[in-house]
Amino acid sequence: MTPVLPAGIGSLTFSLDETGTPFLILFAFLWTISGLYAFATTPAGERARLFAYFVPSALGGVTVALAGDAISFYLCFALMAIPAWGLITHVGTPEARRAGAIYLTLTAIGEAALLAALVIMAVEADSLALPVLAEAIGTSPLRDIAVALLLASIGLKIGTLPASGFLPLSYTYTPAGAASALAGASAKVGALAMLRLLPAGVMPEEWAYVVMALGMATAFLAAILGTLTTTPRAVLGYSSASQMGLILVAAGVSLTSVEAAPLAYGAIVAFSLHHGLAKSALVLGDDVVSRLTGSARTAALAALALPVLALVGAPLTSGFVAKYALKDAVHALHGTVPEAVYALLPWTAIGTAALMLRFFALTRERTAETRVSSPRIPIALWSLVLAAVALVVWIWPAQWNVHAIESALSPSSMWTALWPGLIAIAGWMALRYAPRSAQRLTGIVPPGDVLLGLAAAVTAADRWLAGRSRSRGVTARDERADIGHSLRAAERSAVAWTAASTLFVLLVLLLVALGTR
Amino acid sequence: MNVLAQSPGLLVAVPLAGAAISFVAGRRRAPHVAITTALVVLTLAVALAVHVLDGGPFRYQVGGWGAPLGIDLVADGAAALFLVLTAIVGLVVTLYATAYFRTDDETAYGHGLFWTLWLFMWTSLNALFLTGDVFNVYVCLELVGISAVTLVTIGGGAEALRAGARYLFASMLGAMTYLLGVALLYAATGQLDMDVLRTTLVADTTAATGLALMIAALVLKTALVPAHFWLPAAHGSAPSPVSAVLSSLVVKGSYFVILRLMLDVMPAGYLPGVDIVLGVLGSAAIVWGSVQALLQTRIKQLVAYSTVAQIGYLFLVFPLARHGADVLTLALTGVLVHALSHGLAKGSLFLGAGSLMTRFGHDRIADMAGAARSAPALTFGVALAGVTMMGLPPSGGFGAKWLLVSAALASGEWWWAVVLVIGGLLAAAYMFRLLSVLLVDAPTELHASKGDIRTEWLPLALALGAVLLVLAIPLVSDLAAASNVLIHAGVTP
Amino acid sequence: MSTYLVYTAGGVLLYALGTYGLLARPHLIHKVISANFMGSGVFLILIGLGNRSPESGPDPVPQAMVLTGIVVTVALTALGLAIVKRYYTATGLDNLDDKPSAGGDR
Amino acid sequence: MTAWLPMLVPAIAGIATFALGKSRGRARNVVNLAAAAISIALVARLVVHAYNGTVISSTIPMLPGLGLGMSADLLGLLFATVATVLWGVTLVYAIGYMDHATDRARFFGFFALCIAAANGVALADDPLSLFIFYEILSLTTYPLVVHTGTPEALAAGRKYLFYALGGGAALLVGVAWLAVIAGQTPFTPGGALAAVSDRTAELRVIFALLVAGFGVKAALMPLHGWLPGAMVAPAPVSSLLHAVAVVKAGVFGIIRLVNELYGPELATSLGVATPLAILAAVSIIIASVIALRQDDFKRRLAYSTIAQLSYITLGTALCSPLAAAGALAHLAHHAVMKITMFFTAGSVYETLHVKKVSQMPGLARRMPLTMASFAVAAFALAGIPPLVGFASKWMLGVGSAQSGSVWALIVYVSSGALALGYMVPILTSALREGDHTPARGAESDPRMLWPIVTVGVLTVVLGLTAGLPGSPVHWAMTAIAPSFGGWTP
Repeated sequence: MTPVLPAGIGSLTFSLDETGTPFLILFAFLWTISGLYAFATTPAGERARLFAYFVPSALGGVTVALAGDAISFYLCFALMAIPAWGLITHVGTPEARRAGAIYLTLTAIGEAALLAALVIMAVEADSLALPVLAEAIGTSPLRDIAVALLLASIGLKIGTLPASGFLPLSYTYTPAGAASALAGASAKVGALAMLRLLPAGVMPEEWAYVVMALGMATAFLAAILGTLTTTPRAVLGYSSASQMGLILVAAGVSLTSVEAAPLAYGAIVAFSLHHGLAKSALVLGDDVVSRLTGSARTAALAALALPVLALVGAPLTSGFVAKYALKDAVHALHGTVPEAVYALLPWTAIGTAALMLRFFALTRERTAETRVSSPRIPIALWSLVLAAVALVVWIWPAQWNVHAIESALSPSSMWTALWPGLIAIAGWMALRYAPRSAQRLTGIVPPGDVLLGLAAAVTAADRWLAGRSRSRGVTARDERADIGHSLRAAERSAVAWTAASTLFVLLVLLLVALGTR
Repeated sequence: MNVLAQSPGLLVAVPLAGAAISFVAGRRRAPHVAITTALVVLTLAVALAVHVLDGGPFRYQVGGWGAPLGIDLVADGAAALFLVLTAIVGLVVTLYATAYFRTDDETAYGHGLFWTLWLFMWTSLNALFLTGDVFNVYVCLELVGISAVTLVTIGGGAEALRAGARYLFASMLGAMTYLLGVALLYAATGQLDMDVLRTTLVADTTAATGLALMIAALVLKTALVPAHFWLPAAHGSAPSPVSAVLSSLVVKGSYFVILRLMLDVMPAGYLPGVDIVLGVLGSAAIVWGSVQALLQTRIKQLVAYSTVAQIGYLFLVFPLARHGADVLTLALTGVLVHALSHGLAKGSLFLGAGSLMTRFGHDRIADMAGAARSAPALTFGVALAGVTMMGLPPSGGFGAKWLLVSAALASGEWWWAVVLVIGGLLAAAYMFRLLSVLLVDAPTELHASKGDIRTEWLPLALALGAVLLVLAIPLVSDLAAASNVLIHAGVTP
Repeated sequence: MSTYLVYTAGGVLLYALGTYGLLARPHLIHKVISANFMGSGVFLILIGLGNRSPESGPDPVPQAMVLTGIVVTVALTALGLAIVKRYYTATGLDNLDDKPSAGGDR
Repeated sequence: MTAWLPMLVPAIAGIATFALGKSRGRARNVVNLAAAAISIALVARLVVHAYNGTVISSTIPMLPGLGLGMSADLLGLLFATVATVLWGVTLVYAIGYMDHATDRARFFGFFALCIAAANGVALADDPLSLFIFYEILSLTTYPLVVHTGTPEALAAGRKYLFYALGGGAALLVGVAWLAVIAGQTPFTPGGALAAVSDRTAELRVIFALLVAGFGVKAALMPLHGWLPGAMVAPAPVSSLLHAVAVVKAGVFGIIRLVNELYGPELATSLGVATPLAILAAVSIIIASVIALRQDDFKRRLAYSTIAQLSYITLGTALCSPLAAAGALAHLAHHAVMKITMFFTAGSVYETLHVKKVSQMPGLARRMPLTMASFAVAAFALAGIPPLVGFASKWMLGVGSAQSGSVWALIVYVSSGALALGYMVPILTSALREGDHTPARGAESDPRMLWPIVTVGVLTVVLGLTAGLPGSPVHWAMTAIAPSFGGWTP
């Protein structure tokens, strides 16, 4: 049999390689912590239901880093993404259901695109092994369509425009523990897919430029949408989308240049680790804060500053290192677009900073909820994540951060890291004294933005269609009755004696006339 | 072998004798006479078929006189098929009638005459299938007509009398038209014997007019649209065994004469365009009859209109016959199979309809729900008959449809195939309109006690015959090859 | 020859008359008798045929046909009258069109 | 004679069931189960022969110049195996399901006759024989569709007949036409019409007629209208007939038509394959979208069936070896998946009277094994590896890409996405807390439960063993290979 055929269980290969290792560690850590957190904070009666979805999702989410061939990669990808629907709809409110429906739709489309891409790549490579796939597609006539499908799939996973509402929708209604896993780990599978599947340095420059431009646009626009949205969780979702936009910029770099690809890959890994941990810490932190009162609450709010600073990219945080790596990668490209992107990159930090300010403000405003369970275990788990955020930058592979850490201490980079934050704070202050109409702008974006409108349009179209087909059925029945009536009348007059026998005489004459022609 | 050679004469003489004996035997013994007669006739018909299969067509001179003053009988494969069909349906109807016309039912007017009239009609039908002379056709047709009209009115209701009167006048109109045709034909040719006519017929206006009149008259007797006006009322209001015989056999008698005149007696293209007209009218009959059947609310009216439709198929052979020996063979075999399968199935349907009406005490289709529960064999019989009506495999109807469709396609005139297909679908529509009611679950066991094993199983037996006919198609094919039509067309050496 | 034509013309006339009566007259007895007209028309033609070629003597076949035809027609007429009578007894109608019966004035 | 037995044994069982009548239920069950066991053994024997290269066949004369023929080749045996094995499973289920129903003799009698007809379709050696059994299948199914006798069932039955007989009519003309121009044409891998391949115009029309005929049962849009309505039949009927025998007879006809009557080469050169593929692709997408809208459980499954059947049609119409093999494998795979789902639908209805997806909350807790089996089948249907549905979908996808029809690949994966869209809500609805929760773990009648679990397990096992010799995947490739002369998988 040809190697591209699935041989059932025999075709699934799992192995740990250099690319997979950091992701495996990240995923395993986040899914474990999030799972424990969810277990601790979910009422006993609901646990079974939540974990019916959480366990398969976690299983897929962790093993995806080990997947060594197209089919197992697809399996893990799907295993993680599909059950997550149950996590999103867990609370069962109409908003959550709608969010779940949109999530499932987009996930399904993403899965489909991924599968199509994998099939094409497998056919072209005549193999199922992941490294072979990415290499073979580069020289194939179907390269463009395969890469487009891959980018579509990845783009949906990481909330690229116009699906920027995807991530906020997935976090907003999800229970905190599960949301932490989704925020920290789920979207990073998209990053892993970039490393595993996108061919390096074979695409025309235009492709890279479009991808980079899309990434930058997402980074900025998601930040704007995020500052205008309503809940802390939604803000975090848009922040993720914004950050993932930056990862997409790196992916764009890797597509076109063989030289810059290693740098871009480094940036992608760095961003994944940094953002995964920080975002998970923020989601959990938000939940912990809502469980506390008094001084404990203040302390927790203060501790939240750590992941916030990391996301903004403050020196000596993981965010700083990740951004540094990204800049390096973009810098390796030459041309108008890369240079423009390079120039704009620091400005994205303003958006991040604004988002974080908004998040902080919303979290602080949240009223404490009375929970039965003691917050001791959640706090402990959260602390573990915080620790990871603080330490990660010191323990990850040296070649990525030596540079960054050295340069972090220079005044110029200090300044580079600080000015966007300052601008954001200044803007925030300015807004406090802005006219009420401007202030009211905050809160106008529901989590999900255009996706909600799209969903509403689909529902309306569906109703309209259903109504139309119903009314059609009624008229058809009437017409049938009329036809039957007139046919019966026609036969009645055809068999009346005089008419019928005259008809017969006419038939006689016809036959005679024909016969004697 | 000698006895076999006598079978044509016996096929007329035996039922005639039976009719006479049943008349004098009295009401109680008449059924036994009829059953015995039916068994003998069936044996004779089979014997004749075997004889034809062995030695090909043969002539039989009644009383040894010979034509033109004597009466000659002609036995060929096609005639043998119709005779066997008549004998099978006749036997089953006779058995059914013993249950239907109860001897203890003293109130029923004319029931005592049924046996005599029926055997007399059988005699005339057998004679009609065997006669080789166009004037004797007239006599036989009228004898069939007189007994048929009388049988229709035997129940004595106003509706039956009215239908009988219409039937009678239609019959008279046809008879006179036919007789005029014979007169003109004789005036032109001086011949009445079909075999002689076949070899001597030349282009001549008077002869052509005569033949056209004869065909038209036979069309009326066969109830081809638009001359079907008398059929639904007559077949619908007659007692069910009578309806069965009328629908499955009597119309085939006049049709068989058309078949012989058109395809055997007249040389190709003798009445130009008439074959097409017959095909078109056949198509119209298929569509119109089926549509009307679909609109009927009473069961026997539905079955009667189904006959109007099914007759149409028989006429498709004429336009197809112009396309060479291969197509003719397919088409002729097709219509013969169709005549057989329709005869069996329609017999089954009318008998079944009669049983249903007895059980329910009325003939409204809409109120016949629950039949499947209380009379499963009966319903199954109706369903099987329906299958063959629709031409679905595996059934005789399917074989007929297949052969005719093949003939149409092989001739290049594919539109006849379209008509056949539409006819099958319409048949499905009206049959399932009936079946879907019978299959409905309704708590009606009211009249179950009126069920007699004969009235339940005999329709099923006929329907089974119609279905199993598909296995006998090779045999029918052989008999068709032994028909004068194909022999004279040079198909069979 | 001319005798033959006269017979034929008369026969056709009778036949046409009968056809009209059978088709158009509503009263049932009218119809029965009209049918007899038609029959007589045909018999007239057949009788004429018997003498078509006087030199070879009369042709017996048409005569046999006419005799047989008369027998058949008589039987049909008898049956027709019987049915019409029973129909009238059962329904009080003398036509097939559901018109009220004309009663005894015909 | 051996080739006739898989058809004859169920037929005899059916007639015996009628003969036994209403009251002798135990005897009826024994007869039917024994017949199923015997049929399975017979088919297995034929499979062994066919794998060793001996194709047993036999023909009896019927119409002038044409015979009724049966031939036990690998292609047909795959369908026969599916039908026969699942008949056995369904019998057990049906005995449980119909425990309190009326008219059981009629039900089981026609049920067996349907299987006989399906086996006839599977092993028919030529278009005429195939057509005959195809029509018998239409007829024997009707009483099952209207079994309940409700107005709704009768309306559905009417619709079913209208479509089935209409399709049959097209088929009749097509088959007759073919016989007129080519005589008896036994199915031959790679095509049986080489002698008349120059009559292109006629062959195109005949192809269209045959597709119209098979398309009805294959529920190819726009000929699918009967299928959702026919779901009013009792669940075992829906399960076996509308997931296995009837609809598969349609797609099987298309497989025979493309691969063994016209042959992929002729079908491509006549230009008839691509329109068929497009029709199938449109059906896949539209049916899947409609399935999303259905709240009625069985209707949702019905529309899913329509889409999945067109998978098979599309794969066949691509005229590429791997896609064709995938299509054939999917015929078996889909049967296993869909029967699990219909069993579930029947079980939850019979046990709890749940008909709609929106009434399902609590079911997962109430009937955990049933719903777990359903979940496995649902994910298999959506094409999640390593379940059974993925194997054939992957083959179909790879076949599409190999033949250069990336669009077909996109259709397949989109439909997979849509399948997720209509399957996952069922699962989450069942997993929600709801009305049925209190009676925890009260499963249905064991005669219904264990068949469900069996076929559920089968969806996993067949998926895991897809690479082994004798699996449907392997079998399908072996059976299809001769049609693409020289192709070795």
